[in-house]
Amino acid sequence: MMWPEYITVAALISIGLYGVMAKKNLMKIFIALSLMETGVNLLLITIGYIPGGTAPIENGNFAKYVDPLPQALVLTAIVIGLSVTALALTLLIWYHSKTGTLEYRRGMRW
Amino acid sequence: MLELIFAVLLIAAFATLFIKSGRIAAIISLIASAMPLIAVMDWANDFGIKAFSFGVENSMDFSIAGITMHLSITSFAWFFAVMVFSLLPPIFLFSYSFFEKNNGFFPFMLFLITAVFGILLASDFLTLFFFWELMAASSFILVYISRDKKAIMSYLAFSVLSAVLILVGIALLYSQSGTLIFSDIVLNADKVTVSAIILMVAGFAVKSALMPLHAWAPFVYSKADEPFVAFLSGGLSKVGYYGMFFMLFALPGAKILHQYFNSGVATYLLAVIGAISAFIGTLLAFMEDDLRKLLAYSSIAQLGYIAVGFGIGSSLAMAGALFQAFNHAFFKSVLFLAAGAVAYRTGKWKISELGGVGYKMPFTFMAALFAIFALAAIPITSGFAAKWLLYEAAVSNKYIFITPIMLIAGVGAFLYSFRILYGVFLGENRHDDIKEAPLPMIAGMFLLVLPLIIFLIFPGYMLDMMHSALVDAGIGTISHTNYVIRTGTASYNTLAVVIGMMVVMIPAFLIYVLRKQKKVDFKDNFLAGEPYEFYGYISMHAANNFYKPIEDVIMPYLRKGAISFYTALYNAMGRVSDASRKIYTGLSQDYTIYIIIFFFIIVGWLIW
Amino acid sequence: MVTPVLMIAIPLLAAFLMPLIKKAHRYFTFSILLLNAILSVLLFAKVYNDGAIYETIAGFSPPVGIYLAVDNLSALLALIINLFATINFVTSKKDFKFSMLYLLGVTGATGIVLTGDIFNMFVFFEITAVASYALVASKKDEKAVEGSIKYMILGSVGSSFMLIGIAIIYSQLKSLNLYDIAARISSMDPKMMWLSFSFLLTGIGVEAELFPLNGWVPDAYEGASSNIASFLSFGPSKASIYAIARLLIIFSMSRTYELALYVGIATLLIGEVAAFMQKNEKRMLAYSSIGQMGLILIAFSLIKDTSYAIPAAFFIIVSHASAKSSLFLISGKKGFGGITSKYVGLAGVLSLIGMPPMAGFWGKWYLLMGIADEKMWAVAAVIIFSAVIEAIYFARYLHKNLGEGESEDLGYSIPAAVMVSVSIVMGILPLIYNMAGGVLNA
Amino acid sequence: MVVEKIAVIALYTTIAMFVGILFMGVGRKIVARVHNRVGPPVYQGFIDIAKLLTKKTNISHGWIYDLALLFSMTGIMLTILFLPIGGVKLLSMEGDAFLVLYLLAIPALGFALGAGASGNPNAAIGVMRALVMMLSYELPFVITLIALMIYYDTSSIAQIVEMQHAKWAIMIPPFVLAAAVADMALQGMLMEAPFDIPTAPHEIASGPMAEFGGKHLGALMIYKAGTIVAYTTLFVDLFLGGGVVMHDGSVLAYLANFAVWFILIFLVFTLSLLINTSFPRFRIEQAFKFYWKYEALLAFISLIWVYLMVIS
Repeated sequence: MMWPEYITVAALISIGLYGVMAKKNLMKIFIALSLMETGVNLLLITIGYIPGGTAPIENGNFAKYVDPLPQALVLTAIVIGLSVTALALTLLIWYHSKTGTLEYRRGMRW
Repeated sequence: MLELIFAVLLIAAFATLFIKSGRIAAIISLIASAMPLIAVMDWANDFGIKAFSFGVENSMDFSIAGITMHLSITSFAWFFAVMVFSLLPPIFLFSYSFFEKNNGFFPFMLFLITAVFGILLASDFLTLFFFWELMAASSFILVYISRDKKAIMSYLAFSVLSAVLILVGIALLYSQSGTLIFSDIVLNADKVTVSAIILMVAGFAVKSALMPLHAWAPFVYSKADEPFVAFLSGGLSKVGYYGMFFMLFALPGAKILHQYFNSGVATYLLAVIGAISAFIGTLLAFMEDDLRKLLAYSSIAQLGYIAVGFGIGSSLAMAGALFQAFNHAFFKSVLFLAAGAVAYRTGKWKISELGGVGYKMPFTFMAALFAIFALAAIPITSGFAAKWLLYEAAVSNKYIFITPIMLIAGVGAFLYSFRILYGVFLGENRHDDIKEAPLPMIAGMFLLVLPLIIFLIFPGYMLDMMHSALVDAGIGTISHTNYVIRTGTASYNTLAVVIGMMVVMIPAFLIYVLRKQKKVDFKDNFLAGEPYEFYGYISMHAANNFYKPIEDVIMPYLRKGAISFYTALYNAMGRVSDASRKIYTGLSQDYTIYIIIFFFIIVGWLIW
Repeated sequence: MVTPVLMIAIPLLAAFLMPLIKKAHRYFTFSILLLNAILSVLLFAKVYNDGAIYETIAGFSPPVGIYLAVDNLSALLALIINLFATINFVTSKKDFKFSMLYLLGVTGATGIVLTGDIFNMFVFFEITAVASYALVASKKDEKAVEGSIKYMILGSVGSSFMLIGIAIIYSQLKSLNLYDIAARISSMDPKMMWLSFSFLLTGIGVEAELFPLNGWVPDAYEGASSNIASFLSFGPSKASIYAIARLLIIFSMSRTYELALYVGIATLLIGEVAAFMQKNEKRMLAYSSIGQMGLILIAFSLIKDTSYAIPAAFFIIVSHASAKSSLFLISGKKGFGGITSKYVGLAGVLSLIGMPPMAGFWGKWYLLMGIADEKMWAVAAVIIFSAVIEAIYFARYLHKNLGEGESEDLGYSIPAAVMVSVSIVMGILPLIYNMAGGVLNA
Repeated sequence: MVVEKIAVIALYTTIAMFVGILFMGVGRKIVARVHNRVGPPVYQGFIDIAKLLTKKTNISHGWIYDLALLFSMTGIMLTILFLPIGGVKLLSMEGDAFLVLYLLAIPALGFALGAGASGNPNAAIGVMRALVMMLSYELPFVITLIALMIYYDTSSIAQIVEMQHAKWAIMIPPFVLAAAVADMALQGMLMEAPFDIPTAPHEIASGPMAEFGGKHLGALMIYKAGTIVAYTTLFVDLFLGGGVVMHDGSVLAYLANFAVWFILIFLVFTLSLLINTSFPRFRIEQAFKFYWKYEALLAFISLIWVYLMVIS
């Protein structure tokens, strides 16, 4: 087992979640979300990783492939994360221009 | 033919949806509403009553969404159908003048009729429930037209309550017997079946405005359009009682309850509830100032008697209950229509603001007067025969609690009857400028009075009509001729009463009424000839706070009633709602915490 | 020649072509959506006649290839989503970006329903979610942006959870195909299986508005413009609840069904109770949506045990999609203001509280029959309670909107009427059909 | 047979009316004596009625107003027909106690109509009081009635009378209580003090009768006479065996029964008058409370007592 990787994954996700839960500033929350996504992506890669494996390029050495699918998935996930981050920043700009703050004004609740 | 009737009703309903004029819509509705009545009359041949025949078949199957709906007429449904569908043409006749514009009354009334027709014909639970819900929906829209908040809220809430109670009851029965078709259901006296019966009876009782579940009635009756209320009180409440009758005697739930509890405690409880309904409804009725609310409480009271009959369940009681249902259908419709006619001319509902209408609207007054006599069960009306049967049944079963309460409620009926008579139709003449109601209204009301007169002299006809229903339900009938009803212990001869009355009345009538005399202005009676302006404006109308002395005594005991209970419940629920909404703090941070907590809870729950 | 691929591919392509067709973008989008709706009708007809369709894309065979799986229920859901999307789009008055996002959102929702691959499902989730964030914010006022931000934060957390769940499954089974996973699920390490189920349920549950993952719901619905609130209630939420149903079928264990039942009950109760006193109309409708989602989840949780569960869930979904979407469309101003809105409001409310001739009636009927099959009387009691609560606040809603107020916007109320009539048609079509036959026979 | 029956009925109603009118005079005399006055002669009632009936009325308040008279006369006559008088069953096999209860209510509704049509507020107040009084005294009375019905297992008054041949009801312990309650109810029914609230001459100008004069008032006096006979007979029939002492159906038995009946109703009426003279008037709510609290409680005790006796 690859404890260091999994520990890193857990740490990243925990830090991310902590940020989402505890930070008031929306910018910080989105940074935390990005951290969390990174953690999840790392998890996906770790799953497909075989110690000592090579890149999945056809060269006859089938046994030592790193599983290619997770890497493809991670690529997709990174793209999605990127688009979410971009949208998030747009929204933050809008929010800031409407309210002048990056924290909730607690007008919408209950 | 049966499809044709449904089709005509639905087509008429859709057609009237797009007709602006109330007159044309009324004519269409009148014709359409005659269709089920014709079918019902036609079926009379099946139940031992000679009538004309069109050959309307009495059963039919529809297939819907992979489920078949079975329709067929039974003797007890037929009896209820007679009373419900006879009301409709006169009501539409009345509506011809009542509605200038079609405000949605006609189409939804026709949907309602379709639904009621379906309920009475249903021979499986899906059909019953489908049409029951259709009835609830269309009647809700008719209430919605009234635009009154309390009426809308209470009616929808109680309709849904009744629907879900019935649905859960059906589900319980289905889980026990595995079928929805009435004739295939075999009941056992077990816990599930018993609770199903109780739930369904409660569900049906909502529509019949039985006491703890009546809270919608005063609001709805007092705010919706009068012709609809006439049908709601006259017809729909009977549909609720049809459901109860069906559950208790056709299925037969009463026997199951009896087996399960080893005594008649459950049905006795129903009778007690009915008697309390009658009693408290009466007390509340005569203290009410709004004419329609008064009639609403009076409906609750009068409908309570039917529940007493069902609760007692002997042949006497059932005959009385069905008779009472029939009478109530007609006299209460007349009264609500008369109230509508009065409001149509005067625009007022408060008894303390009305007065002297009867001088200007004598025919309306005549119809209302006869209905009131039937309501108060004066022995010259058919109303008495029904109550007499119920009293006899109660006393012969030695019900020492129910009987006096019922009797005193019967006395109380005189009190609110007088209030209607004096406060609305007689007393100070405040309406010099009004005319008699239009002819269609009067015709509608008199058509509804007609059965009351027929069954006044010949209560035996009524007992003939319900004969096959009672026999089919395994209750048995009572011995009677056309005008004599006999019980084991007493008899009641309507002919003797009527002839005796005529013998006394006619000479007195000749002596006192047929004279040529000067009519006195009623104002001279209490002003002693002084000019009216002499006192400034003093209302000589004593109808305001009429029963004040007794109200002061009774009211403290009635203040904490069902309605205040429901209001308290509503407020408490509101507080719970406000508290529970506090979960949504509006902070995504908190929501994330919820997500984490949820995740750990389900992980914990699943793994350990 | 109807393949489910077209239903995903066409709107996706159209969305990317949108910048090229700036001028006529509304007609273009509408025709694409209409085409999609027609395709979904044909697809449904095909599935109904020939049975489920399984189709692989890009030539790989399962378990590796991308895979579409369409059965009756998913075809129906695709039909509903596309049909309502078409009707709803009529109300759009925004620029081409909006149309593009809208098409993406529809694509995503359709994809979730049709896909047979768990990672594809995730991707479609993200497509529809990102489109929805943007659509919610498209009103551009403070509330819209704030609602969108909350939606986005929770949605991102949810999607991360979902991805973790997928990663765990993949690490164990080396497969992403739903049917493959379902076949081999029992070979998983039970702890890992439960863990992955929890991650997936939490992740999808955020989109499916389950309690307590639904914090964004009231804010997003309140902030969004009427037609977007309407879109949210028939599009992403319905697709997600269907995804949860698939999840339940995959992890076909009695504990998961039990869990779903409890979550469903909690969602139902919280949603209805919270809506009870809510004065803000859109928020009230949002809370009510939460309650309805709970009801659908309860129906789905019975899938394993009773054949009534699928029709119950289907009818509730139809009823809720059509009624709630139309109610959202006519919401947002004082009073109904006109006869069309008034009847839409009435029909919508009657459908939601389950009265015939609406689809909601059949939903309620089948659900209770299913519960009767299972003899779960406590659930029946909860449903009685919530139905009465629902009736009360909807009655208040109806009354509140009776006032004269502004006159109605037919551009909104007519699409709403069309939407709600879907519920009526679903409720009474067989009935009319049979009666017409009966008349002819006589 | 039918002719005979009609003749008997006509005879008995006429006799009942005469008895009633006579009692009115007697009553005034007794009250006067209690007040230590001389009082009018016992035939004063006949004189009054004759005078009133010969008067001519020139004005009318409309036909609804006249209904009051029709109803009150009808109600009271029918009641008498349906009550056994001295064991003679006129029509009482054709109806029962419930019918009698409702027939007794007809006059009240008639008065309601008449008072309403007259438009006189005093009349309306009087009718209100009469109706409230009815509601009040009916509760205890009905409960005692039900006790009797349950005990004798019939609701027919004629049968109740027959079953008292061996033993009058009042000799059975629970019915002593019941009879006491019913007697107080009777006080209300006869509108004697302390329950003369509806007419209350000094307060509301005779209440319902305020606008009546001439022939109408004469007819009302006959009605009043009828009520005295009807209510006292009802009491006698229910508790005192209807005054039946001989059962052999001979002419002598008829006469004897009639005599006993006459004496008994006279005694009951006198008792009521004595109570009348010794008490001031209740207010309406006091009367209501009196009947519904104490009377009803006592009546209910007797009912339960009877019920326990019957079921054991």
